[in-house]
Amino acid sequence: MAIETTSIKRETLEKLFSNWLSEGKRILAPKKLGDHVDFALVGSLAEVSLDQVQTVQSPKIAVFPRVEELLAFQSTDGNVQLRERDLAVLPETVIFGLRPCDAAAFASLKAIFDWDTPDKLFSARLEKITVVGLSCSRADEYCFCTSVGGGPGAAAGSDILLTDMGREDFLLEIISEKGRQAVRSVSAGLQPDAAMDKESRLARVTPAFTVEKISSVLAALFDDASFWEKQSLRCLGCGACAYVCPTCACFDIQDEGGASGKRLRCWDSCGFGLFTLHTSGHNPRPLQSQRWRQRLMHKFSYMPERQSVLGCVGCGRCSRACPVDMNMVEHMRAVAEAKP
Amino acid sequence: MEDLRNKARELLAAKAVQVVVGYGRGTGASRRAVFIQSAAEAGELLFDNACRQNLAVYLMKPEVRKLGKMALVAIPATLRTILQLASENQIQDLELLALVPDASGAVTQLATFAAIEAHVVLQDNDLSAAEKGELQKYEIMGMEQRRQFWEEHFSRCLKCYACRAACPLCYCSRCTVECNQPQWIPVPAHDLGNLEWNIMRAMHLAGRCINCGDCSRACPVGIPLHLLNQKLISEVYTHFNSRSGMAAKADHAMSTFKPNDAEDFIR
Amino acid sequence: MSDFNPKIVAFVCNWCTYAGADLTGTSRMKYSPQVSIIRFPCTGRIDFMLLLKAFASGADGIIVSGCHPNDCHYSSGNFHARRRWIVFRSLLDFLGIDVRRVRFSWVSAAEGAKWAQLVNETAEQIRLLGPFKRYHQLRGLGVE
Amino acid sequence: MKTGFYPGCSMKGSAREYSESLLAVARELGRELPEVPDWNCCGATAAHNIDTDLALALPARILAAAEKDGMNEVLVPCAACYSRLSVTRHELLDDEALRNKISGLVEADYQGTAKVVNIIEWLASIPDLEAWVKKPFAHRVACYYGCLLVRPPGVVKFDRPEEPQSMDLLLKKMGAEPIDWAFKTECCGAGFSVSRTDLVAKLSGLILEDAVSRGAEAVIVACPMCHLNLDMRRPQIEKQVGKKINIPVIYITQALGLAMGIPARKLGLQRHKVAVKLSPRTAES
Amino acid sequence: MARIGVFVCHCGENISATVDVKKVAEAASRIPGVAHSVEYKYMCSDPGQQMIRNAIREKNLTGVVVAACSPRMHEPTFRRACAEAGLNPFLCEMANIREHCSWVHEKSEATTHKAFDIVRTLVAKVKRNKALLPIKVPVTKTALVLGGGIAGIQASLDIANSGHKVILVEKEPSIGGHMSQLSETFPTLDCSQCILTPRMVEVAQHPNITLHSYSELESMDGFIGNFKVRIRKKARSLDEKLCTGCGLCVQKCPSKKISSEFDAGLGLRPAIYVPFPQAVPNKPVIDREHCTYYRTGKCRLCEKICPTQAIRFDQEDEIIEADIGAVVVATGFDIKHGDFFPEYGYGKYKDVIDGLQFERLASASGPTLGEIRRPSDGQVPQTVVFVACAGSRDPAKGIEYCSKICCMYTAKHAMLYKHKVHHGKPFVFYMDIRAGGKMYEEFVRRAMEEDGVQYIRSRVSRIYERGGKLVVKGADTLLGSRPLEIEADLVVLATAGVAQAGAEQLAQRLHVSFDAHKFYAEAHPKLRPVETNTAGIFLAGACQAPKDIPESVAQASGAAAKVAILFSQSELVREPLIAVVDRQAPPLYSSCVGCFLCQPSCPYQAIEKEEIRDRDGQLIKTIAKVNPGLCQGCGTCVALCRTKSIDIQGFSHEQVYAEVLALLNRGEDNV
Repeated sequence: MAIETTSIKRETLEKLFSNWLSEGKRILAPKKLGDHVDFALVGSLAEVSLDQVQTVQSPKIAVFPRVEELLAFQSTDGNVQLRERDLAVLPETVIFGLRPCDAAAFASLKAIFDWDTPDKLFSARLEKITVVGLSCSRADEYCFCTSVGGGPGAAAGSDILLTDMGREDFLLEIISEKGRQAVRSVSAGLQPDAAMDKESRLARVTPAFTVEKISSVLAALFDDASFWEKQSLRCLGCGACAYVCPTCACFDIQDEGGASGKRLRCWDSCGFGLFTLHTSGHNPRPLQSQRWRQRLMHKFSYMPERQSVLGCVGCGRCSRACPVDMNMVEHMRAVAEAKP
Repeated sequence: MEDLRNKARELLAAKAVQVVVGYGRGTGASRRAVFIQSAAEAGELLFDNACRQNLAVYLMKPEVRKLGKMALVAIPATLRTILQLASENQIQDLELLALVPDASGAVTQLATFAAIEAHVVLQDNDLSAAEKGELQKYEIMGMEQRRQFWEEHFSRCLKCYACRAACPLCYCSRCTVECNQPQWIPVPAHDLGNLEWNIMRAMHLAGRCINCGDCSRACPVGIPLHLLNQKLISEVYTHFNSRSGMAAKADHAMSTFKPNDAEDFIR
Repeated sequence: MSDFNPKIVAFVCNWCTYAGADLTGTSRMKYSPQVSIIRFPCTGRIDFMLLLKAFASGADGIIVSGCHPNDCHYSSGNFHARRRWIVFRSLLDFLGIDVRRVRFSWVSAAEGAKWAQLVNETAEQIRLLGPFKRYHQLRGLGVE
Repeated sequence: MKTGFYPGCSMKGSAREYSESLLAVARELGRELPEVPDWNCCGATAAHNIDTDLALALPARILAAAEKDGMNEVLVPCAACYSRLSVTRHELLDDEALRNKISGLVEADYQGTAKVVNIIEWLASIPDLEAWVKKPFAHRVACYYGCLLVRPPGVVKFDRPEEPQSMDLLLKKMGAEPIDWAFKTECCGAGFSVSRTDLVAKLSGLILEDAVSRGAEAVIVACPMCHLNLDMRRPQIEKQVGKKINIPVIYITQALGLAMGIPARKLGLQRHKVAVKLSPRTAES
Repeated sequence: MARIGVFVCHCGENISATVDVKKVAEAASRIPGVAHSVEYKYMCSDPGQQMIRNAIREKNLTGVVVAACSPRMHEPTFRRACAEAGLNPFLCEMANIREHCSWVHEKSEATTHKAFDIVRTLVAKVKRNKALLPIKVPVTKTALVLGGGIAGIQASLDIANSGHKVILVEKEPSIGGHMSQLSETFPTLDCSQCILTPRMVEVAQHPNITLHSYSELESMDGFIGNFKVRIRKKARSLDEKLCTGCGLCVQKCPSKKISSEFDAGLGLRPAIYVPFPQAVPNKPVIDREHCTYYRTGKCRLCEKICPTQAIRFDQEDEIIEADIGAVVVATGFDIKHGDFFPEYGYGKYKDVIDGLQFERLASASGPTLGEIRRPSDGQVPQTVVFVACAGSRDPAKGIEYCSKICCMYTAKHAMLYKHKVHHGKPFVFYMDIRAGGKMYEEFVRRAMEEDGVQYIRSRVSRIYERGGKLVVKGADTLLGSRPLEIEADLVVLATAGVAQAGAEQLAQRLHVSFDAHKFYAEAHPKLRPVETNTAGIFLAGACQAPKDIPESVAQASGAAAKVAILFSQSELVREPLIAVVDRQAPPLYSSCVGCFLCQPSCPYQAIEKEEIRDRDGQLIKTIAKVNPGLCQGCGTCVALCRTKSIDIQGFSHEQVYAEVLALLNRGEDNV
């Protein structure tokens, strides 16, 4: 459908919030928690924090939570009964105020979860989210959406995109049918307003590299061990980058409980040595440099190749979260400049 | 700063060391670890108050160790880490140099554990008054308040193990969380798994932690992990009169005992 | 809370407290049946993680008991254990976990009566504190 | 560091010269010795024969007053008072219930912060005492500790109870030559001074005879009671042993005062029954 | 899949009176992995054991849980039964439902429930038990005996006579120890040397004993059955093979005024000397500190007159290495000199002496040829005061323990004095008389009643000289504490028996522990009095605590018997319930990171360093290794290890973890 551009007053947005809540939807939005801002369930627009560059964690928690139950089991006298998740009871969720980069990330996640056999739980969760994006008026030195095909006002991935125009006015772009449904209760309060200059409100994010260049170099760099060693010398091998990443989709499955219990899916990271450790003790990626390479290759080479989608949206969270300041932009530039 | 750069140049040119691990410019105003392998690169070195990472963590990284003999730009915590690692048989004497810049920019080179010990004795190795004050704030809270405080913090833990990776004393090649026969710590980052992981981390650092604070700084979700370590530092000092990282050969608080250790809680 | 039957796990050393509990039996002294014993060679063997496992698995209270100082069959295992418990206790307390749920004691092979008393006192204490729901519930929290 | 001074009754009466010499020495050393405010009797030998609580309450009141006045230690030159105050502090520090009870009796919150020190400890704490010595007290002396200064060891925790050395060391610093003798800590007869003078004469006689037989020229004491028995009871002693004994008995503060060049009159030496006549000797002799 | 057999015992009615055993057995049969579950009246009876054996064979059981009494009671019984049926005995566990359940609870649902909880817990454990084989350690059948006093001599002879080699190391030039210095021994008053010297000669001549006198242990490594020792043989400055012991050098040596150690300072000896005439070996040694040649570079008289040219001035210490299977420590004690009681004047007055000096005065071979003459002027003392407890039993000024031998030797001294000086007046000042021992009390009585020794119950407050007499002051506490003074000619102090000066250093070399007074610590005060906590090292004599001769000899024989037991087989067989360090395939080789924080926690020094090297000998990593010969299986290291790299067989991580979960019904075995 064509994008429908209107404007909305903050007070109408507040009304919309209470309408969503009364319709039984949860609202997940950036919220100030102590000295940082992260996604949390909110009860009103007042609770939402809109002025941060980014949240610590990504909104993937709505569709791919940190720990989720896949099924429950019960063993009685040797007979095992399984109880699958009731997908119908998964809550409808409005993710409000996420940045365009984050909105774009759902496509990457979907590409992986639905790659071969669609992941029923993931799909059901994805089905039940409505993505209300908010354009970026500020960016920081970690942001690089424009280098990976996105932008501070990009609509891809959002059902609705808001742009704060100041003075309690928001530009509201309805991008999908889901988006239209979401604002139907306040459609009377929406005013078509062509005079609003969205571009002027957007942050400037200068492209730092081109994906084409990266993709072409990466494949050839695979065997350049010294390149990767130098690049990753500082990396300590924690999972912070992967866990705050909106597109990282690796998980581990754990059964908990004895005779009765649950099968849980939880996040995992290719940065961990344990990730590829074989039972035999052999590890095909024994070095941190190989694991760092894997991370970049997966996002910028394997995913475009196999799923036709980049594994990176340029949110910069990995760099912000990194305890040793592994700055993704710098590393990508280094790739682009490498002479394999 | 020039002193430090010159020292690095000198050491690298003379092949006294193969790599100088120090601080350089990071994103924005931040500082990050740099690995200077030639005299020409020495200009990248920086030293100021923003240099806070305990670079001793790289002593235990095989890829860095592989580079050869290391000179480590050291802040007070780094020196104590070196001694603690030595006392845990992880590094040998004369295997590294420590370069200690002072406030004026002058650099002291410490080449032996004995020299580091002599330097460390002169540092203030106690918890600072501010740290003690902060600790006390929690100690005087009610038990239930403390529980809520930690439950809220731990509920955010992602189990990304950045705290472990950043800790120079978490060098085990197989961490307890990686043991699955039995599975001591639940893998998922649910509340139980998070609590058990954090208790275990604190216990395994009891009598060993040198209070660099890198765990807290590494935590992407801002859990004040240093409080747990500082609490045990204070307990170990109070009860056993022991401080970690003071000597290259030392009796470890948790693997020794005194016949008259407190036992008022044993009835 | 009258119908609350606490679950209490006792971690004891083989040489003193296990034998002491045997003596309680041979002396036919009665005590609360809510306590069950797990035998270890020495208190020095008892891993603090096991205490956490017990709580996570539904224990409401824990007893840790071994030889009196200087009586350790292995001469110093109990001393090492004592040190560990000093630190562990203060950590638990700092985390807001009620340390009254873990009772440490020295019970010798001759102290059958002390064992019975220890069990009864602990059971009573745990009964007063009620079920350790806060801890037992942790397993489910944080799972979506 | 604030050091208080508890004189007790004898320092104001029979042993005035002890007090005079102490204060003269302190003045010369530049040490202030303020008296414990509103002090009372230590209870002496009488109180603990009558009532154990009273025996503790009297010294506790003194110590509480000293504490309240901000004194970190109390100098108690009289060995008997020293004993009572030390015993009280020892017993009350060990027993919280008792401390509370006695605090209640004396209506003061006694904490036990002020340390009780005797004259030897106080003098020994003065750095470089030798430097103050102008006229070395170059005599052979018998250091007589008496019974209460070093006993009971568990309470006073000071010097060896049977073979003390601390006073000998101080006298050496003053230039004297302490003799090795066997009566350092023997009983002088003490409180029997009045009731059984005959016993005192016998016991003190043994002490003086041994000192004289080993060539001592003076007996050095740190206790008013000892001084009284050895000095004032000299006629009875001489009658008992059947011979004249001329050896003077001098307080340690007097000996120090002389060594520091303080005039004898300021030290109260004229008050002694046995004239203090010491043949001048050079330090070399 | 595990096939566990559960055997629930009624124990007559001991269990079944309060526990519904049928219900327990029935419930146990439903536990996953349980292949067989029955109950029976008496599992420990022959038919009961037969049931188990049959079930193992018929049902192919992989593990057995006997729910009955305490494992401390019948574990060996049932493990043997399992072994007889071909099941590894370590695959059998006992669920204690009697002492820990049926006997301590009333009959109730809860009691039955608890019994089942216990069974389920042990089933969970036994499923994770591993078949274990006893540990075999080779044994070198040579014993090292440290110290050649009576305890060391006795231990050496007993071990040698049981057919094993002994290396006896004595730090002095001669063996004999304190006993050789004694005059006569209580309570029989036989001459000490007369009974000792034949033993000394036997040691010298025994084909199984190698004696290294004037030697000390330099270092020791290894473990039970496999110690490696280095012995420093100090330079005697003569060739022992050439020396015939003629004694010419001793006679001619010009510097003769050296205080004799053997005579406790009461006699003199030359610079080249044999400590005493019956010394073994009877070869002199040059005291380099006092020898004129070593001091001034001139003399060498002994060298000139030696008929066999045996003197070697340039001789150096020699290090002897040996493989040893067991060690008997018999390094003895020392006596404290007068330090505790300055007021007694020991050291100030020549005639205040200690007990050992009196022994020399009373000894026929002593400096006075057995006549009691006081050191100051050689006069025969007319009055002698003996002071018992001169330092012992005095926590305020001396040591708190009782030195044990003083009451008896003081009585002996007083008696010997009286026998030699008939008109003399012996007084004994004592606290209490401790004369427990065969014929001991009678001996003391004899001293009091037949020999007229006057015993005064009094501490001595002071000893001082007056008019050539020693005034001993005290107060007779049996006579209303009346002060008393005795003018004595000689005072003998029974000073405290204390540990040897170098006891601590030797303990560190041997890795044995010691008590607060530096006496060596036995493994168990009651049941393992001759063993130390270090396997293969045994104690004999007064190095453990003050002892008299018969006790020292008895303990020495005890230690020798322990050594003989160890040497009775070529391999030492031990229960395999010990700690082991993880080993795995490359590239990790082991999860151990080699921090060695476990090392100081081991009471047995069983944790060693193991270097893992590649084929070229390059060091890959250094990890911990548990010496199976030393480990006793306490598991302290296991709980300490952060990487869980040490585990203990029989109480493994998996086993105890499963037990906790099963007990709380959270394991996979719940029903």
